[in-house]
Amino acid sequence: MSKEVAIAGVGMHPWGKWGRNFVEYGVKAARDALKDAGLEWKDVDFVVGGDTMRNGYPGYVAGSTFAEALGFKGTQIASVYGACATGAQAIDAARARILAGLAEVVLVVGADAAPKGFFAPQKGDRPEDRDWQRFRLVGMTNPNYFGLYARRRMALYGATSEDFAAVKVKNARHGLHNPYARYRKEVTAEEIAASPLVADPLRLLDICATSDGGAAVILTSIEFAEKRGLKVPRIAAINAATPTYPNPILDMPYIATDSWAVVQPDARGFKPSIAYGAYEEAGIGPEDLDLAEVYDLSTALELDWYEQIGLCGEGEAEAFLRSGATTFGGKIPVNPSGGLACFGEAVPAQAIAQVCELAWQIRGVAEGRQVEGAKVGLSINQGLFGHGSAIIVKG
Amino acid sequence: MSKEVAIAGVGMHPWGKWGRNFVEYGVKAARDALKDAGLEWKDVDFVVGGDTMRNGYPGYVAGSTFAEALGFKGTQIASVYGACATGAQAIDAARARILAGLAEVVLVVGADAAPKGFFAPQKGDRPEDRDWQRFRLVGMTNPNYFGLYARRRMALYGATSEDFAAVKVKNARHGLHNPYARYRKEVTAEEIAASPLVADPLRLLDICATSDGGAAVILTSIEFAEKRGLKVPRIAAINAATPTYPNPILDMPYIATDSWAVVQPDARGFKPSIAYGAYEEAGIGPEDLDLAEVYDLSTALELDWYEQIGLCGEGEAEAFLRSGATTFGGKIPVNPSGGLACFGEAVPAQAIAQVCELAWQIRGVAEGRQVEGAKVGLSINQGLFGHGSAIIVKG
Amino acid sequence: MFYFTAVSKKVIPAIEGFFTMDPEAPRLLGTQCKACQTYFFPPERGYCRNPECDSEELETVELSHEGTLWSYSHNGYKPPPPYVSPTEEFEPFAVAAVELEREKMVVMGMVPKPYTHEDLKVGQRMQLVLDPLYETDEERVMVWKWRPVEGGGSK
Amino acid sequence: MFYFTAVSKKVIPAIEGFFTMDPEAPRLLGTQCKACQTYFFPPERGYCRNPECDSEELETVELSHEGTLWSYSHNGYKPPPPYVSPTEEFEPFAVAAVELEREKMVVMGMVPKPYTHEDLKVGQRMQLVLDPLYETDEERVMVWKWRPVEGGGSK
Ligand SMILES: [Zn+2]
Ligand SMILES: [Zn+2]
Repeated sequence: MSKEVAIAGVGMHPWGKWGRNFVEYGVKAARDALKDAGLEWKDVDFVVGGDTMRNGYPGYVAGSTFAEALGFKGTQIASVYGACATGAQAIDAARARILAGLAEVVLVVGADAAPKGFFAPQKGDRPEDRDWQRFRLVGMTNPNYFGLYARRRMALYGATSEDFAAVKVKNARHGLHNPYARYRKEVTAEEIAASPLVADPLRLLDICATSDGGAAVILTSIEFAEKRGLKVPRIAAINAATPTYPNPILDMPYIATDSWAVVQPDARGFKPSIAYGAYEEAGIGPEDLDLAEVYDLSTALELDWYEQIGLCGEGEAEAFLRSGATTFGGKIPVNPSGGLACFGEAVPAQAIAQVCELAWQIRGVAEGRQVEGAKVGLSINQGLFGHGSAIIVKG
Repeated sequence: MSKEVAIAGVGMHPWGKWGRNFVEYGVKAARDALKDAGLEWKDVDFVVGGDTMRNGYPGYVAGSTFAEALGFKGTQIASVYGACATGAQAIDAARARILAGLAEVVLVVGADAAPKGFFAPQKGDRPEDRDWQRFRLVGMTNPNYFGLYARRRMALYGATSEDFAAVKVKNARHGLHNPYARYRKEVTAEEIAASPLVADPLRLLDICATSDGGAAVILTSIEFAEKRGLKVPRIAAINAATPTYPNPILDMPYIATDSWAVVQPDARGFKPSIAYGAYEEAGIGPEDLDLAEVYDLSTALELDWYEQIGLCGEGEAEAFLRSGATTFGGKIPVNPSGGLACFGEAVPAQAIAQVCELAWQIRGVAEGRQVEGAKVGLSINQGLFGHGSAIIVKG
Repeated sequence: MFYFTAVSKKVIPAIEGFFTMDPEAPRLLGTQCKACQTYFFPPERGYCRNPECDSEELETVELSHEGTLWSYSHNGYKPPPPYVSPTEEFEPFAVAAVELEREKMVVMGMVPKPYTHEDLKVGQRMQLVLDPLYETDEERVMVWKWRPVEGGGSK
Repeated sequence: MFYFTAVSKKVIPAIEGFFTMDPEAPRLLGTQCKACQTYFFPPERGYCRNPECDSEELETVELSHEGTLWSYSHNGYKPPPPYVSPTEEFEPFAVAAVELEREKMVVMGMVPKPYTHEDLKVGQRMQLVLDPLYETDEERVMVWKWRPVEGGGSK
């Protein structure tokens, strides 16, 4: 049995700081995706919503909320959450129901209206919640974790702030013509160096903002797509797995790693395992990719991903970037959409937006940012609290 | 292709007010379910967590939280939420992945540590959130909705407070010997009548409490169960559908119904459609049931369910109850577990706990509360914000 | 019924756009889809929720100010926030679900004092009034409520 | 280093059971699984998180009070609550991730004043100290921090 499903349509609401209800963004994205697929709301037999945790109860039950806004019609629904991996879990739930023969046409939607500034934990005194512990006891914001990884790269591989800035310069250029991107403006290394130091060694322009935005995909069975004559990309793999104990890397939101005194850590490590789990499912390797959308929560993190998804060897990311390999015309353009650098993060929408970009690229319609001959793409990210998220899309 | 999956094992943490972390309850339930199935944690290849929304970030990502507590091992995970339908959505996600051939052994866990008193909405000023609107503008608590339905029953069918009390008396008796129930004590009609009026016409003892608790099930493919020689109940249907527009019933948390001035409402109505959707999938009818676990958030609501799941005609529930049909030895015992009357509600665990009870009953091991010859059972509930939840289990 | 007597407090609605502030003849504000004509309350502003209709043109309309009591209940205990009690010591209050004939929908509202749940009966006529939800030192915060039609109630 | 000089304030830990309050030689408190011997910090009390082990017997143990700087960062802006700033005007502070040799784990902590991120270098030796997290009128709330080993740092 084929484990593939068809991406019949994709849609987005532009990222920005619009100050409206997240539901509007999701509905716009959903309607665009339906239109893109040539399908109607009445054709949908399963809705999966990616939850947002900062928009009250409607955000907790996003599947129902979006279904209601589009018009309740007795559809099966699900609402899922996995931090930054929310979109991958949502797409995975959709795929499973299609492959199980329980649904033919599935709508997956994620949208967020984000607050200004740092993501903060739920209010209240909860000493047992690691998200409480890290803020209260160590003052660890998300950018602090990105700072740790960046300093580690500098110490181990001699990376410099100029290397990090070069990622931003590249991504800003990539996103210049993306109609869904929030920031569409070139950025210079000097501007980055002049921006305030937020989390040493990272500056404001090294770190992604929080945005409002929405994204949706319509997935169908391969048979349904063929019957309709849709020539569309397919999802070849999804990996939404946890780490393996012990995890020797200090991931968000922990204040300590597991101990590897007794149990040997997995040789691969968590972040590489996210990509390689997907490669194994799709039966391909990193050398087969034409493009990748990776989570550049910080500039330095994009460099980590190059190595973790196997585009280059350990410690080689800076040289790989400088060679032009990861921009248009290079060996494998990374974040042709402009990435989080141009979008800012809208948590439950982001991993879905990555898949939208892969679909547009593979269909050859990514105007102003098209990767020539794109046939196979990977989207990847990691969510806090042990969430892997990788999706492989094939033409 | 069969759409059934096997319930290889079930487990619970007793309901109560234990004041501990919800994770403990979930882990205990999960380990009991694994033991019940004769399987080990390493056999599990997918974990679905039912989220709890009042226990900080770990509650938002329950799948990851439970997987971590049991020991991260690179398992695929999902975390789902659908109010009182959370358990049904979680079991549905598990079933889909098994039927898709993407998993063989799935652990589904839900657990909650509940606050005292009324469920309250998330803090903050959110005039667009219906959950905010109902509390701020109308002061509508959950029991108010139950009160509306109860008064309606009284007006339409002549139901009395004594009828409502008789449900509690029955369920209290049912749960007397259930080791997982929080309340194991007979309750008299006099005690109910003497308890304070909370939401006219309902008194404190008509309304279910909020509890701590945890429940888990291990689902496997039918092939896997047969290969292991497991003679276990099967899930024959799951319905987690939304209402159909327009919904003319004032469901939680809305402050107004849809309008049926222009569009004709579905003839069946939402709550009956939850059960009938499941009947259709399983190819059975209410007459085939040997028992049912229904959500008795209030005593009067249990009477509504009798009619809504087709056990008796409209307006006949009071007589049906009085005839003894819904207790042991009757035509179809309802809530042999003791129901929410004896458990109190632990939201993400409750629909899973219903399935645990069906499995024990069908295996014939429900000591002190066994329904003779139980072969087919239905569990049902409705979650706020448009969540249906029905599961049919067959021997 | 509540009248605006000599007060220096600012009188404001508890929520914007849900009702008019005419003290004598307040009206609920719903929306009506220009394409399919269906009604919404609370006023839906983004998109029509009729699944057969994808219109986004919704017009504000006044809803019927009388209807039939579909059902009712009361709060014997103080609801949690964002409910705000108008009195220091909580006083139980009734809530009413009223069916509007023209719009064919049921709309909830509190029931103003001195009416209690004991004054209500399913099927009776109810009318819309404006009444304080709570007051602060500077403001009187108003909301719609449902009270028995004069002569139709028991008080 | 912070010393308890003459203060009338009550000195309390920022969280119970994570560290000892000995001002001279504070220790982090972890747990160790009696079955498989693995360590946990924060102290896991419910169940061993080694997937090969289902023990629930976890013993409190003191962790190493010295280690090697795995990496570090700093906060140029005030973190959101539940972080509490010790000063009215926020002052940037460094955070350190320190690898413990015996337990083979990395543990985070703030870096006490006067050290800043500019004093830190990956690979250097760090030691555990007790330092105020913040103070109220009645209490001095203490937490563990990591500071460069004397002679090994630049201050
Ligand atoms: Zn319309
Ligand atoms: Zn162990």
